[in-house]
Amino acid sequence: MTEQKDRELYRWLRLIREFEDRISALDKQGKLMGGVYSGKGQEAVTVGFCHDLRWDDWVFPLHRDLGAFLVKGADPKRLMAQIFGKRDGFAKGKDSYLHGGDLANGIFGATSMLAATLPVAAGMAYKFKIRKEDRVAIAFFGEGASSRGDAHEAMNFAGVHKLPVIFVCENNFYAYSTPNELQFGVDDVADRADGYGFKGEVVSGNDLHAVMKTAGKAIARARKGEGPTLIECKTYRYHGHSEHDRADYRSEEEVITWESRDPIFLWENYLKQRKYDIAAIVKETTEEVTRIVEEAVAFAEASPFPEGPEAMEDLYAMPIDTEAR
Amino acid sequence: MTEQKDRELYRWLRLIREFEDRISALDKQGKLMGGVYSGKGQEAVTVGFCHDLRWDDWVFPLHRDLGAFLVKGADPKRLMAQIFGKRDGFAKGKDSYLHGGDLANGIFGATSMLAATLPVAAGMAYKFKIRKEDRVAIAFFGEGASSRGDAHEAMNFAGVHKLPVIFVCENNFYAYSTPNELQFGVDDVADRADGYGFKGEVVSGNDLHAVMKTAGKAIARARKGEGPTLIECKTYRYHGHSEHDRADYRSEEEVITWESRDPIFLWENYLKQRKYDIAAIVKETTEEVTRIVEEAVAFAEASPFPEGPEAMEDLYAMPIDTEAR
Amino acid sequence: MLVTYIEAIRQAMDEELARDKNVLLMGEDVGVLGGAFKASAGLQEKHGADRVVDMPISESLIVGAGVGLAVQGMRPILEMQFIDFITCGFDQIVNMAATLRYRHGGQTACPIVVRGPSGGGVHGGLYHSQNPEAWFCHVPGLKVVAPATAYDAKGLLKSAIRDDDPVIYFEHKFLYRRIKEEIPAEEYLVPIGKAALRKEGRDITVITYGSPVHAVVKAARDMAAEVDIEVIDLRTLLPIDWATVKGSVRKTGKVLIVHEARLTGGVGGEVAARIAQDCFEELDGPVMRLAARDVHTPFAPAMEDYVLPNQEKITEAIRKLAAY
Amino acid sequence: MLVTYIEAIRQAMDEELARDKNVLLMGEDVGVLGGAFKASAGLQEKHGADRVVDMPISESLIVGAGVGLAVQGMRPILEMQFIDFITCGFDQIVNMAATLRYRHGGQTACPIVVRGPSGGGVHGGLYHSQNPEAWFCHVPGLKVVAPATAYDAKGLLKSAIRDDDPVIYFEHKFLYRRIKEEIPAEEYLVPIGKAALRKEGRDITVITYGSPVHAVVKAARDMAAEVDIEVIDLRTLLPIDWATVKGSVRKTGKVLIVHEARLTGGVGGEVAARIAQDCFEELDGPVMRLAARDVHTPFAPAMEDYVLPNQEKITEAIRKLAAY
Ligand SMILES: Cc1ncc(C[n+]2csc(CCOP(=O)(O)OP(=O)(O)O)c2C)c(N)n1
Ligand SMILES: Cc1ncc(C[n+]2csc(CCOP(=O)(O)OP(=O)(O)O)c2C)c(N)n1
Ligand SMILES: [Mg+2]
Ligand SMILES: [Mg+2]
Repeated sequence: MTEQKDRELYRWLRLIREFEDRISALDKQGKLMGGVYSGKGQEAVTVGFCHDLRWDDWVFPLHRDLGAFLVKGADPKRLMAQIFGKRDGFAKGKDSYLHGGDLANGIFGATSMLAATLPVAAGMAYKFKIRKEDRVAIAFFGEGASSRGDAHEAMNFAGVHKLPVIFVCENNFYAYSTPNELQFGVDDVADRADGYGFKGEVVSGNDLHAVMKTAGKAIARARKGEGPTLIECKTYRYHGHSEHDRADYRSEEEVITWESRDPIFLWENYLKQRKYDIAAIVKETTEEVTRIVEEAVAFAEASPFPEGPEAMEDLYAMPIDTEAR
Repeated sequence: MTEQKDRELYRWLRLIREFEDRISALDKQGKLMGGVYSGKGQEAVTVGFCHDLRWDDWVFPLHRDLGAFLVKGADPKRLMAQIFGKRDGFAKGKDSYLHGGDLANGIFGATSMLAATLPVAAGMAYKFKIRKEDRVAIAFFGEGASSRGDAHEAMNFAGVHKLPVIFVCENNFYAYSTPNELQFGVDDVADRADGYGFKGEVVSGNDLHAVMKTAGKAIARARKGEGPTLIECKTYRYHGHSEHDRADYRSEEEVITWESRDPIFLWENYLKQRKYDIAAIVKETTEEVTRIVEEAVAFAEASPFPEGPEAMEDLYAMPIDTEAR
Repeated sequence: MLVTYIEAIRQAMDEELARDKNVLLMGEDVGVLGGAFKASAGLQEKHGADRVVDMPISESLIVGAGVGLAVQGMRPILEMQFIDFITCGFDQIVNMAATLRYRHGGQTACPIVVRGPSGGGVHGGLYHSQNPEAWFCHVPGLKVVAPATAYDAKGLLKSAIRDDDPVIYFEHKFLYRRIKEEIPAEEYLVPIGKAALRKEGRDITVITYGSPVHAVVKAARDMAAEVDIEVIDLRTLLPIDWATVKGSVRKTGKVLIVHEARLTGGVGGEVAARIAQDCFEELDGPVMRLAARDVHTPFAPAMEDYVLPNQEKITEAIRKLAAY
Repeated sequence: MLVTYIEAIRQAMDEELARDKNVLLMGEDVGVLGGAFKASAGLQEKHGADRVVDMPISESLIVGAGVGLAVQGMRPILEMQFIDFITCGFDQIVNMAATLRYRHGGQTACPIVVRGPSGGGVHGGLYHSQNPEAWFCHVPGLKVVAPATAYDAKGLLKSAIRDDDPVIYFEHKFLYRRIKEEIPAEEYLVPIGKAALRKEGRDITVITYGSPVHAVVKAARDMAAEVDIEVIDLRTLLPIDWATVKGSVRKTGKVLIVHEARLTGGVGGEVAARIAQDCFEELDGPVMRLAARDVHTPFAPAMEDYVLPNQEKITEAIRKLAAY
């Protein structure tokens, strides 16, 4: 990789981290309503999968995939407005956090129902296939969401038609408080791929190099019509399930162990090994991401909340007035 | 196996076959209403799994598992009345065919929604486990039903708790008209077991010896608390999906090939090899099963249809009259 | 052109598949078999296996995939082999499809149609007789239609396919081959959101939809000497054509609502409530409802008949209201 | 004993788990965490991990497994982490549990309770604000309850657990910690199927349930000088206590129905329709309804407030009806 790309990747990791940290801080200050689900610690997964995508590829992020929004091209300002529930958010305040997608940038807004986006991603990939478009759909989901029927139905269908969809399981070892032992009877969710007729892989989700390598191969296969891949990224969320979860169900030691494998730390280490001017890079990047996030917050705070009657807009594309006739 | 057991098994195969044939004939004569889903050709699966069960084990048959009803102990007379929709059926005419179970004999009545019984079987097995009862639950389903989310959720849960439930997939190569290639991207549904943390096996569903051996091991494992098994029985339904389906979607050659592996034919061959008096066995068995089925039909025909107002019965266990107060 | 109700459905899909390359039909056994009821006979041969797709038994995936296609500008028709199985795709309909546009602040439309055979009277038992339309009428973002005639079956399905919003289309399997009608050879549409006046009358308004429309019209004719009945076939259940409904009620002052779905929580409750509130001054009698009894639809004939509305019960209900 | 609404729920489960070894609690994060809202705090420690079970994220399995347990004589309480996710277990509720006894000709009961946090007013957005009770009120074989007070929350949950039929229990998350009430220290039950008269009155009957009960009672008190309002809290939505409802309507002649769920297709339609039919002669004004607007529950405060009923809208609706 070129130095430019190495630095770009670093910038994305840092921007996401800055964004996540700021959201947590805003939440603590009582400036946000609704749930905040920090993906801090998991940045390498979304950067690794989204960075080399084309604008006309699609991502299907879940509640912890703020990074996918940013890397795939969502305007940080609008994303912040979305999180504030403001009119300039993707949902125009109709829903918050990551429930509003940015369709022009190929970012689909999830419902809350975990894994419900996987059938949608598979359906979209079916269109790519029959229209012979070499585009891919990337569906992110937690290891907890893998238990839902929708995950199965989607992967099964993708296997039948060898669709250009990549299922990215972010295994952060907990679904809210539920540890993997109570979620499934296997070590690796990726083992399931065999039962659908495509490749499953396990990768360290904190190691951006590893993620990018695996992602790159899977994306290339998908574009060539060689079908789906299920990639399980082992990673960790530093925060609780949401900001008000103290996460007593896990040990301090475990958290510390994972912090020692921090994806940004690892990448900085790599940059050092490459003998880049790390001090300069860090300084420059810090300034840049701070500025972007500052601007985003300022924009979001200035953005108006929607007025009451706006609640009735955007429900139907072709409204019918049945009272008037 | 003893001669007695060999003959008993033969008797079950033949009784089911006789039952199936008679139902098809009755349907042709216009004596039945509603759908008839012949399991003719698949008898060895249900006999193999149900024969050695205890009365307090449970089976969860689907639409083609009439054999499971008989072998598990359902009264042939009441089963026939059930199929006629008569008052003496298990559902008292409220539903027909295999939608009414015979709970006293551990036979659960399915809804139409394919695979919906699998979570129920898993839940029941959870009770067996926590109450330390060495009982098993056997859930039958077609390979088509394996695509449903419920199949996944049930197997996943069974894997977490190593439940005494056995998932029996009857892969008869078609789900209505849909061939396996359009149902899933693998050759063997049994491959899925790996992804749930338990054993998956493929067995010839027409070979009663093979089925019994595999079933016996799985049942023993389940009773000992060693967890679930997914067993895929490759088999074939001779008839169409239902009696009015001409099944043009498959070739005559294919049907003939499978008929040449008929489970009853194979078992008779075995009885011959054992040098039993096959002519006498066939004669005796034919007489017996014919008599049983005759009696069942006579009983069912004599059984009254329920009266209209009976429709309102059996809805609530603890009815509340909210008009009266 | 003399066609059955199901042939009208087939034609609608055939014509729309031919007209617009973005239209797809997806469902279990819709391809090679042409559908369990032959609603799509010949369509795969004609339009290709890519566009008339035999799906795995995965109702949730079928609807969800439809949404993914819709976001790409496709217009999938999603068949439930029996409408009863719509419960298996329920979440994708009410939470994914119905909210898609709203939660994206209007960035996208969601042009999907979910259709399949509903209704009883054919000894289908608990899982092949359901009329689950009321659930969907409680979900903003959806449109719900239920044609009673071959003409409407075709025209409404074509409109549904062209509609940019998710439409749940309830066809009634009892009518599939029992009615045959002359329909235009040339193309036509039936607008969503517009009720049909099946018969004019001055004494009583009977509001109905789906299969009972035929029995109600027959009753209206048979009882013409006794009472002058106006018959409204709602056709669209969400949104309901209140202008037509209220206009009629204001004229007659007496209303009976008839549907095959169960009484409690059925669409008739909403219709009755709306009339009772908005036409209170004009009512000359209680708004009456005739619907299935509050129980599952049983298999055995006498019980099924006891539970569902029929010609006799309709006549009786009309007499009761007329006598009020 | 002074308890919050959610503490009342916790106590009900705790007491029933202690009383009957066949009672279980199953749901996501109900064990170690004690539930997303702490409704089951401490219960796993006390009653064991076999009986207070942390389940995988599989709502369909959770309900289906509950049915399997019920057939074995167990009495599982099945928690949906938010009631909105009930759509993912919808088929198992309406087709498996609700028909279990019926399709077995009465051979078995189905003593399950499905419960979870419903309701809006907490900026929960589209998927954490739903009030989906109407869907279930259209399903024979189910019972549906929706307590508004801590007293009822406890007493109804205990009754639901002891009931042999499947009960869908809607708790309102807005009330969880916002209300605190004195409840008896000794054991008590609140019967399913019986409404509560929250205030007697002679001029107008307001029928409501769930969260709006509090605003309605407040309005009734505040407006006492203007109008004498009778307030009925339905508590059980299936079956509805028609005797109490009609008795009140016959007395006052004027009815307003208030619920937080959406208007169209909501429970209020059924209530209004029934009153309009059966109490036609006694009505002195149209049966009015106040409910959420027909749209999803949006996130941003002004929009949410615009959509949901509130104190002001209730007062206004009562004034309008009183003036009629
Ligand atoms: C169908 C459904 N059930 C329950 C929930 C509630 N819920 C939200 S996040 C969550 C845990 C998700 O765990 P996982 O999939 O591992 O993702 P993570 O939060 O760990 O990233 C749960 C149970 C939900 N959103 N959807
Ligand atoms: C959820 C659901 N979807 C669709 C159907 C309609 N249906 C009934 S049987 C059948 C085919 C079943 O195939 P398979 O599971 O392989 O069993 P087989 O009939 O081959 O024994 C279908 C699609 C159904 N019963 N349930
Ligand atoms: Mg997780
Ligand atoms: Mg099959």
